[in-house]
Amino acid sequence: MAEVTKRILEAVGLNPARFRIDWASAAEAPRFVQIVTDFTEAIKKIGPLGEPEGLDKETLKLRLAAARELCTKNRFRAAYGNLARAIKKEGDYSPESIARKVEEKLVPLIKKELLEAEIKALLAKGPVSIETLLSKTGASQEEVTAVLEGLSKRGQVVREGDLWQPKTS
Amino acid sequence: MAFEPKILSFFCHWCCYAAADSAGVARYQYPPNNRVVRVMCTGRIDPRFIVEAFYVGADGVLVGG
Amino acid sequence: MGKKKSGKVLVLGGGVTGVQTALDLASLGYYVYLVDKKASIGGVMAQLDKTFPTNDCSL
Amino acid sequence: MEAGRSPNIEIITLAELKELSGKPGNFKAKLEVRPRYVDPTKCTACGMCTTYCPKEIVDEYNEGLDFTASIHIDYPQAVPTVYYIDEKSCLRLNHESCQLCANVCGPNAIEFDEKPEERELEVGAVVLAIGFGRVPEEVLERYGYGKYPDVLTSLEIERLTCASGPTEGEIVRPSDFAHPHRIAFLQCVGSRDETCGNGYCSTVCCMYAMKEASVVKEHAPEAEIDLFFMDIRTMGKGFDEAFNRAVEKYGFRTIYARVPKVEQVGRKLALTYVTEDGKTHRDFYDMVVLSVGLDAPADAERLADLLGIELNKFGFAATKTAAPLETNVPGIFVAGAFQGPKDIPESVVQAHGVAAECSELLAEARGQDVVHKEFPPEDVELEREEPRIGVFVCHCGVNIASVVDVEAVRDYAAKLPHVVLSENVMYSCSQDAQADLVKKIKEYRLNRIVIAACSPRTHEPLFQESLREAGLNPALIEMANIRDQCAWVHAEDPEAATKKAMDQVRMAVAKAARLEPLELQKVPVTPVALVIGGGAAGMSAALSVADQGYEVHLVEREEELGGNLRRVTGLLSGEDPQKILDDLIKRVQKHEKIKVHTGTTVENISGYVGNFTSTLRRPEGSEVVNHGVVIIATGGRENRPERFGLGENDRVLTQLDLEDELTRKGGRLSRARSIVMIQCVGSRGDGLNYCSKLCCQQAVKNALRIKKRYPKKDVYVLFRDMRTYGFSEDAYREARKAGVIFLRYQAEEKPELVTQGKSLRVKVKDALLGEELLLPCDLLVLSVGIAPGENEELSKLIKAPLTGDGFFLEAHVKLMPVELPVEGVYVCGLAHAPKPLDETLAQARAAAAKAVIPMAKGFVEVPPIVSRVDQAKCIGCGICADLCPYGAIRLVKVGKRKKAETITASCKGCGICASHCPVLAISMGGFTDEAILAQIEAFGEFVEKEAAEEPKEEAA
Repeated sequence: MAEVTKRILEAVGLNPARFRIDWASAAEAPRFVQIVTDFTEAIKKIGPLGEPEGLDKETLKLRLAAARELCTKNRFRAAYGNLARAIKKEGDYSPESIARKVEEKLVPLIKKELLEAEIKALLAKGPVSIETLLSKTGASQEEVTAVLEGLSKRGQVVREGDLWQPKTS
Repeated sequence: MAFEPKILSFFCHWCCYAAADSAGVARYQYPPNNRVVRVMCTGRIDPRFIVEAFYVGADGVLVGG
Repeated sequence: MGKKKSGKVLVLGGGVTGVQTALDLASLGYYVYLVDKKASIGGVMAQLDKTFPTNDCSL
Repeated sequence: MEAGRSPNIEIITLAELKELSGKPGNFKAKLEVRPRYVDPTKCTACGMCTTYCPKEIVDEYNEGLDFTASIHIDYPQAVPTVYYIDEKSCLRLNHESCQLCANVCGPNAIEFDEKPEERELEVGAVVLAIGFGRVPEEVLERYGYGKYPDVLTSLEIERLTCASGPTEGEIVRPSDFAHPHRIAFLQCVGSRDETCGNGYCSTVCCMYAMKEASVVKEHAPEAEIDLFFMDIRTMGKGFDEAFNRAVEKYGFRTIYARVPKVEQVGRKLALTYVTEDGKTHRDFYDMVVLSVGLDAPADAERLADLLGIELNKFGFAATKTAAPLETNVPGIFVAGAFQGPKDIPESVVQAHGVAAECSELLAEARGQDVVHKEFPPEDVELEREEPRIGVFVCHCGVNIASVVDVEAVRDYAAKLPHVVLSENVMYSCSQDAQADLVKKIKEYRLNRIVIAACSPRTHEPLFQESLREAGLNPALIEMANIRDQCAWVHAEDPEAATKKAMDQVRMAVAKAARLEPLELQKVPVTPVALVIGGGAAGMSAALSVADQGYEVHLVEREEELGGNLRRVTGLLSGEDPQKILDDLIKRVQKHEKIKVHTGTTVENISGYVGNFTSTLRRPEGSEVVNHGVVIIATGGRENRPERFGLGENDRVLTQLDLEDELTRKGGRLSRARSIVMIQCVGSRGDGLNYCSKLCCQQAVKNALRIKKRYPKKDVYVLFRDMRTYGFSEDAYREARKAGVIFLRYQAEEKPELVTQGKSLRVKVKDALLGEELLLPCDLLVLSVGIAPGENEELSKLIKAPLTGDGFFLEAHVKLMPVELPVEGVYVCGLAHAPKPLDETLAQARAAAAKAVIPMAKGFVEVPPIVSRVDQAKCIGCGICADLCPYGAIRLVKVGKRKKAETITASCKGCGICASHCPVLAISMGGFTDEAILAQIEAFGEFVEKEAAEEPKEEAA
């Protein structure tokens, strides 16, 4: 869960250190205090949400909205659940192997879905050129093109000249 | 004015939430920036909760098991 | 054959010990008379401000 | 005070036992009940009578520091919450005048004509829990009490530091109401003092003095506090640690000196005392607090005559080490301070233990005389309505209100969506507040409740019961923890704490609006106990459970029963420990309800309270047993640190080794002329962090045994603090009289072993002479303390935490001393903490009482926090079933498709299934996605609010 969440934050463009998971047992009040204090300090150093990451409010909101949607999608959830199941079955909980599996099975999906959602949101505001999409999303030409083609195959967007826009029925 | 981060914490009822209670009982002091959601276990935490927390503006999210 | 035993217990003293005894006995399936000389139960513990080291309220 | 709520506890106040006849199982008790002059069924505790009563009397509840009226109530949360008239002072009762109270009493509850009444009760057993008495004033007068107003007792300080006390928590000198700058605490007032007849140690004063000093310091940070000790006796579990922390945090000065008297010099109090280096000091203080000991209860002698029970020479109930809760009269038991001075956790242990004693005696009559509590049916219609939320913001006295602006939180909550009522409560957990909650629910038709107070971990069940009484489903409550996780931890920043409290309340309200009624699940309990550990603790616990009528599997790792007690050869009381042990073993072995498994280990424990399944492993094979509860009595082990050549030099022994020597004729002991004992070797910060509680008693016991056998031999005991608490102080005194030489050493100047040719010497710095002594030492005996046993594996097996020192952590150090945080698992003996035999035996019974409770009930109620699968949504992928750590989800065929289904009784509510369900088909009781998301959303407003307050951030 932690690994996946961190990768989602990365995909959004946020510093994954904004999310931390730690443990303290019921008997470990001092340790608990340490955890909370350290984490608060760490976030203070990182700074307000989005600011040090260079994300403007609008983009941030847009991408987080996309991430939110991603988290409820069956495709993502099934992949996530299956991964957790596989890890449990193999019994290999080493951080490296979990990270590797997440990288392999989930990250491409996360990236693609997020990009698609963001592009859709951008298009929803009116026709946009590929260049604008590239600069707004920070993704590569290939990635953006792949998403656009996918969307157009499913008949959700159309191209008019240099501009893309959602297909109105 | 110094930046006071807004942190959302998810604490496990049996572990961190209990530790947080004991910290209170012992009168330890810590920064007041976090707000707590109690869950029965960290297993309950769905990535969407974390994303949602950032969506509504959290500067940081702490999960305590 | 002796007489059947009573399922009731008399607890003298309504301080923390008496009260806890009464609660346990009630949970164990007995009826309890909790008797105190004073007008209310609680004993000295009710007079304590806080308990140490946990400083919980004593009631 | 839950006792007021149980239908099976009848509280009879203002009553005295006058006569007892009959035999165990069938006693007849006669009580005399004095009149209260107020009808409890009518009194609403409105307090009008007190306001009008013209007769002022000294308020005894406030230790005479305040006044109250002749008709009054001791404190607002008193149980029963009914006023009463003080017969001695009431004008009407004494002079036939007045009766203002009767005139103003709305419900006409005043009954001047009430007469004393006699009641006859039939009971099967009697428990004497009459507590302790007060040290006579003439003893206190020696310290200027009564003569100098600024000499106070410890109980008076309790009332002064209390926020609802006479000064509302302000520390002032009674003489001039000035704030005291220098305060002295004098220990051992009325304790360890044969001149007043109290030769024993009161056990609790060192710890409570430290508590009071800490509270005083919190109320008056500028105060300088000195504490005068004979010895610092903080031997309870975790006490040393707490004590040292307090000393460090508050900068207290601890002085080893007994202050003989107090004088008034001008406006100051002068203390003249001699420290251990022989120097005389004179210091001036603004206030002196007498740490008054616990005396035998006033009623003890009368009851002893009446019941024929024996008292010890100090007037406490006489008991044996082997049976600490039994008087000499069968069927009459004793618990608490009447059995000997003790603190709250020990009292609670004895309370549990004595309940087990009664339950053993009356096992056949269990359930026969009880009444069952009925709750009104749920108001389903009300529950279905739009949320009508009631918010109750608790002051918790000053615990919350001194930091958090609770009125502001209340007003803030009132404006939140769905909130129809928002109120403050002084103590929301008090009985009257609970009754008020029920009333308010009905009056305002509330169908969701938010309590902003302490932790749901400790208090939610209490509020849930009130909800049930009001006809609401117990799941319809949410607590905002504004005490443990707010007021207490942000005490230095009240503004931020208030903001946090508001946010937590808003989040709680948001969640409350999405709470749904949940059905309470009842799961049957297997009436069998598994006791792990066959030492004194485990065998006693097993016997108690079996005598209470339930089957026991007693598992011992070794081939033989007995544990550590096998190595103990004498007791201070003169009883023979081996006989005690033999009795236990014989009774265990022939008890038809106990199955003994020696040479056996517990390999696996699965399940939950009421339904555990364990694998018992023996070399020749394993056996699976089902049981409802677990008692952990795995003991501890002798700590054997490699100090002073222990293990290499055959003239160096531990106290347990010495116990063995003491049974031999000849040998090392008989040849030795000078025996040196060193206390705290490897303990109290030197290896083990804690005090093992029993070593001082053991050293004194063995020193006495040596002196008895060989009066000519020299015995030295080198100690840091002699912790011969309770009645063992007697033995300490006896040992000194017998010529045993006790020398205190400092933690930073430990004794050393010096070899001179063939002979051994112990080098130690003597405080009085200020120089180093070389003691001849033919035999060196080390008090090594008790290390935890192999608890870690078991702790993982049953998922119960250990303390930092490696012992099992109880659910609550004061009020739940034998329960573990895992339900259905209990602990006793050395597995819990080091302690002497009598305390172990009492605790074993205590664990047995607690363990029998679920079996006696026959079922446990499973909190409805379990998962539920929406089978319409479920796609049967089985991820949840594979991930569940408790095997609590299975796939079943519904029609042609596979669907997931929760096994409610196994579900612990962790929610891993819900968070990994691809189609969001699983919801968790009380923790639904909707509820958590609502909390997060409500958290978001905190962000927005802050942002609005800081336009700068908005711009960024």
